[in-house]
Amino acid sequence: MTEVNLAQAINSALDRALEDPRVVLLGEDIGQTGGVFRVTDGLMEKYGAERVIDTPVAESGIVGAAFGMAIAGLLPIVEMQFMGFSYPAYDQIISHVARIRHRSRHRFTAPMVIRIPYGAGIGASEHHSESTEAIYAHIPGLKVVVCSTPDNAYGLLSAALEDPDPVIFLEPIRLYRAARGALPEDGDPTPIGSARLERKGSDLSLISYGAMMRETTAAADRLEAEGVSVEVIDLQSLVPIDADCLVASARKTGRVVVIHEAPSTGGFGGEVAARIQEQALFYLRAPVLRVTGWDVVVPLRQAEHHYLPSVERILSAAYTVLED
Amino acid sequence: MTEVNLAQAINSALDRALEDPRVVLLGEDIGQTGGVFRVTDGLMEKYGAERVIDTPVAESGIVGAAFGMAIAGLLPIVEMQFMGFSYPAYDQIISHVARIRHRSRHRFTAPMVIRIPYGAGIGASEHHSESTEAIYAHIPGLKVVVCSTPDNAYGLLSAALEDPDPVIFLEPIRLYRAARGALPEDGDPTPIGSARLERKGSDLSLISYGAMMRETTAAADRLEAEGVSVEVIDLQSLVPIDADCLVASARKTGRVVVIHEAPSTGGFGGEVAARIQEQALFYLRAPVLRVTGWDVVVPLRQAEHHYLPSVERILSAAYTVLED
Amino acid sequence: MLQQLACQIMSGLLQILSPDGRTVNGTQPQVSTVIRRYEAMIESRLYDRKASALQRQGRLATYASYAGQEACQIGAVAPLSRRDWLVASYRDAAAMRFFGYPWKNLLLTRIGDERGGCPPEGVNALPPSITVGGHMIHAVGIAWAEILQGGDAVALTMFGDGATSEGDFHEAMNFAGVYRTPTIFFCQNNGWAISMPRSRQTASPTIAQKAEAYGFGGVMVDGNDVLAVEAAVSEAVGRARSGQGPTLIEAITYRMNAHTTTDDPRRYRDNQEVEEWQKRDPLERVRLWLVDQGAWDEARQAEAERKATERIEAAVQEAEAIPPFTATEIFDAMYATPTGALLDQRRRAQVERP
Amino acid sequence: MLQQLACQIMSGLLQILSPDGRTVNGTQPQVSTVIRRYEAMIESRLYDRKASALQRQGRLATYASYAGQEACQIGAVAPLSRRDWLVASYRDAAAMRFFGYPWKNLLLTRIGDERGGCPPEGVNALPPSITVGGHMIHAVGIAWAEILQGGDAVALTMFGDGATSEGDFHEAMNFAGVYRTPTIFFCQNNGWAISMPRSRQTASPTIAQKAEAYGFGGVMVDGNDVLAVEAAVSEAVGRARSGQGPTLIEAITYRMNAHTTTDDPRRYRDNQEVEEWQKRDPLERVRLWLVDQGAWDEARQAEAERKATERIEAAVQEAEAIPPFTATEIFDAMYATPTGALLDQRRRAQVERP
Ligand SMILES: Cc1ncc(C[n+]2csc(CCOP(=O)(O)OP(=O)(O)O)c2C)c(N)n1
Ligand SMILES: Cc1ncc(C[n+]2csc(CCOP(=O)(O)OP(=O)(O)O)c2C)c(N)n1
Ligand SMILES: [Mg+2]
Ligand SMILES: [Mg+2]
Repeated sequence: MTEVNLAQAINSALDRALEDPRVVLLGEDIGQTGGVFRVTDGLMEKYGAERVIDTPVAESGIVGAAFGMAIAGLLPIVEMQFMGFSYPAYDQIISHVARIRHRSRHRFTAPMVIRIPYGAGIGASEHHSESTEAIYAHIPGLKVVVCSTPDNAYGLLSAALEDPDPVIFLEPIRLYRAARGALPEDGDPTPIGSARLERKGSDLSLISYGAMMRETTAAADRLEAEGVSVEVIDLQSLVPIDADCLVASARKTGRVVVIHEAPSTGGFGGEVAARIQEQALFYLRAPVLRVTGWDVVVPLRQAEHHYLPSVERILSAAYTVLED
Repeated sequence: MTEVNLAQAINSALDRALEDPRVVLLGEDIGQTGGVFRVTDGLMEKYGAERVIDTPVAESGIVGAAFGMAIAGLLPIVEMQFMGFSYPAYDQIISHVARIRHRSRHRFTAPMVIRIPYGAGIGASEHHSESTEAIYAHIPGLKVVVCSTPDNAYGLLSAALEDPDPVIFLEPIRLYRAARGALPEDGDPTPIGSARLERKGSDLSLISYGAMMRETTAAADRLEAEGVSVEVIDLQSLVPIDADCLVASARKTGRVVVIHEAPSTGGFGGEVAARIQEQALFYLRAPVLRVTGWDVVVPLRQAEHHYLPSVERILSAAYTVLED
Repeated sequence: MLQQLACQIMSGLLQILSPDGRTVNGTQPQVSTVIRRYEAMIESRLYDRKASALQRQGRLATYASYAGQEACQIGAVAPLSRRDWLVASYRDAAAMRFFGYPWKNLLLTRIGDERGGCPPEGVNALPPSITVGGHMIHAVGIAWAEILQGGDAVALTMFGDGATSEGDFHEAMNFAGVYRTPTIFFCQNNGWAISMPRSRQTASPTIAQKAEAYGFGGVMVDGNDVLAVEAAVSEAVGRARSGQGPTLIEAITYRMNAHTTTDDPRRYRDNQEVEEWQKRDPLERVRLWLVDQGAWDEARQAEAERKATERIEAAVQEAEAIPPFTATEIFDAMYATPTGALLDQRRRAQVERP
Repeated sequence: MLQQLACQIMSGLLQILSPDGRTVNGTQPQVSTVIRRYEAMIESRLYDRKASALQRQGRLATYASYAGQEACQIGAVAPLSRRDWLVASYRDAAAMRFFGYPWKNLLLTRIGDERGGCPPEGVNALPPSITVGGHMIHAVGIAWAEILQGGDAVALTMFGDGATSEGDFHEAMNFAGVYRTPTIFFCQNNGWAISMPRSRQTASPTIAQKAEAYGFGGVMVDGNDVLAVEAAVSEAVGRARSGQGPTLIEAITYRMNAHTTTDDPRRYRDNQEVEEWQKRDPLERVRLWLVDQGAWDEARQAEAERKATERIEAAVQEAEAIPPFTATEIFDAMYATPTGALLDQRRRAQVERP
């Protein structure tokens, strides 16, 4: 069992995917340089420039062209260089990728994967630290998954490729090198739509996804050391959401904190909190609290740490709900 | 006191706005034809083609050019022809319009109004019935308001124009002709950030905005006839939200239904429900329920009525929460 | 013929049949082919009238008339074979029909039923694009996939003069140029984008010349001349099929009616302009030529109209016979398998709206 | 001079100073002006080295070197006056500085402090654009506002060869053409967009010619020749100011270093190419010419470098002396007045992170 990091896990999944001749990769600088994060490193050499395609700087064009390819029977995997550069492609994604099945009543479909590196924490320039998963999770017709470990990165990407519908695949930049672990033994896909019970507990549920799983588990460790039994859930899949898992956990512990790095207002945490109170209100012994990025543009390097939810902020919310 | 419809109210507000020489209008077909909904009717004739500007079909260009104008001291009011055609401009809105104040620490600002006709109910073609306010409400730096009556349309648009920050101004297509009423007597702005208490009540709170205010008040009428005392809140402003008003109402009635026509998952109703349970959990006698459009693309004319929340669906949710 | 064509293209607008029904430059078209094109144009014109009438009766939602553009529509798709792809717009019903997309489906979309977007298997045409500009790149991706899969099919995309202002037009053209995809960009420059005249849509003298910015060729053709359109597209298809990459074709034509049934063109254009274009009717010149060849007369005209009307009426009946979706059917095509949330909502839709 | 200029533009690449420091076509530049340009280029080169060094020391986040492009940067803004506008990109620090945007601010942005984006009043330059392509249309809007407000200022926007592929480039160019805004589109074609060579970015032979698709003119200029760049921009500014509309300028240059400090160019380009361009260094040819004129020597060089270094060091000290934002200051510039939600969050930020 060799340990790999998150970027390598994704690289392995892409490598395996390319064994299927229908698979093509498209993106800015993914070929010759192997991507700005080296996630596609070596793939162009191995599979050729016709299948690992360096494109002009044109996100709408990349997604639109990939959509056409998918219509014509290929299985494109698109890389948006950063989430902040995915917005020019938003129209293609919402108006076409997400809808062609509906528009044609299953006659035409566009199974494809749109990989988007997201999130803050590396002191990057403006637009390089976005976490706008909410704008994708709100679009009917898409599935939206977020990886957090080499294992689920490999598993979710494999599942996304097998999925007959388009999948937005979010990759936490902050974990590309930092998250290390083994690949799934059997190379099996991780079912889209199922959350991962990171650990079981009975006093408190911490629900998160992506890069914030680090702070979340660190907070859980601290709480456990203080004798609190913490359940930690890694959503993995925002759409479809594993409502059963969330609701069961909330009913069991009665105390829930949701953690994500996107701004609070209109963030996906609102959806999680709303669902939990809908289905577990009378089990709740405290309000479902959200620990999130603030409602501001992610600050640049010097103040970025003020933005990202810290272990302390999670703990502070945990203590609040535990008090009630 | 003359009665006008919603489109006329907006037309009046624009007319008054244009008295300020800094104001320019930009959009597709807003000049010569007065807009596809005639909202800008007569304004080009009155103020000239240099100030009421028919543009090429290029939404990103329209918003980007207006942004430049705002930087240079003009006060642009942009019309997106339909919400479904605003997505090509999403990058300009999120990456530039919403952020220039932050990026420059107040040195440069882009006060402007982006008018977007939204919503279903007129049996239009695909992309003409969108209600994706959630993707705008999640962007720090924007304000997002939704009108529902001639009075608040005039008042909110006037306030949006006075606002030193960019405002997304949503206009329910379905009400352009259907909503009738008087203009505000004094022509005063309606403060952005304050909800409108449509009616007071003590048993149940119905919270909505925009076109769904019609079904919401109709449902309230029915409930009142059955002896239920219903509080009806028209949010008016999604960002900033009038949390005090919502929370006070929830604490008073303990039973809340939120209504909007956008799909449920990731919709703004999640934010409202999350906030209410955060601040009023122990007052709630039933879960905050959401009555929304389904998580599907708005169907075309033949099945559109299956999509939009009906009075019956609101009633059904109301009965559910009243039972608890 | 190709040689001759190229030379005419160089000298400006390609025309084969003049408005008074004479062939230009001594071309000798095949009568039987011209009859087939003409019959298709007749059927198209009648469908357009029918659809407009249905809309006035409230039986369609909105409708976008293509009257005046029939030569573009038939000429553009005539050179395509079944394995090729058509990626067209809301105003291209005649082209889509001629390519094999049934009237029934086109009607359904306009009636307001998503099943319109589901043509029979084997018809490689995407549902008509409602957004302006976004679909052109799809024809690039499809054509590109064709290269990668070793096929020789081409993709033709149809759009208007207004659509060339969208950023997506640029990105599509640029990708096609860089990857030399077998894509034909067919622009119907009908003079107007709703109320915006072509002259204010872009400052470039022609749309055709925009192709040069992407490293490939553009041609201008008389869009009211079905033979010229077909010739220009044929050549472009030939180039695309033989690996010579994309072509932009600008067909100069005119929208005779309102933009859609909700538009009032009197607000922005002179009736005189419309009358001028009346004289360049795309059907009339073909009829004149055929009559001149002794290949057409009033009886044949009546017969063609009768047959076309029958087909159209049958399609209307078929389309209108389809019962609208039930409250639960609207959930069935978002994903291959509905998500849990959708199943839940579908159940609620049944309960809450009995 | 203009006449002569135009004729060179027609014949291809505009050049005034050859790489070996000789003027072409008998132009006689003014020595004092050339010295000012050269001194600015020296300072720019030194800043670039300093910033790269600071980045290696971890004192800047990332940095985008413009070494090799100094002639573009200085030449592009030299013709602008204070009332004009500059809308530039992440690689244009030298241009911005020469236009009046302090080194301190440029450093702050790279250190990772939003206050970098707040230049002194009177400096009409937007903070450098980080997204590729989106900012060009801002220069169109600004210039348009100028017309509407009766002024005669122009707006110059700087971008790379890669940026021309974005849809926003197209929309900006099209708006500028249609409304004849006084906008100068200044493209630094430095051969690469990260790892993508210019030849695969677009299939058009030149970028300059793309202007024709929008109804205005484009010119190509030797981007390593500060005098040629300045001449081309001067002419474009003159045209813009006198109501003759926009111009696209393609300056052929080369990025000598990595794309940014996180990039490794060895992955995609030959060192030989870099060496070739070394011979066309934009500073060297100016120095040679000045020496030839008897207007420059080693002492003056040393003095210029010393002064520049002083200014740069002072800016570094100033920038680094600014304490980072506190946990609450990050809330203060989202709106003119913070919303209730922000006030609430600001309070929590104080409490939860003591
Ligand atoms: C992205 C987008 N923006 C705006 C619209 C609204 N709209 C529909 S048709 C049209 C004009 C298009 O003109 P043109 O491309 O010339 O085609 P024509 O209608 O003349 O056939 C506009 C602006 C749209 N459908 N999509
Ligand atoms: C919208 C957008 N897409 C992608 C990127 C990532 N990116 C940064 S620079 C760059 C290449 C730009 O090349 P070019 O325009 O030639 O400018 P240069 O860096 O060579 O100066 C890319 C793709 C971005 N910043 N913005
Ligand atoms: Mg048109
Ligand atoms: Mg470049």
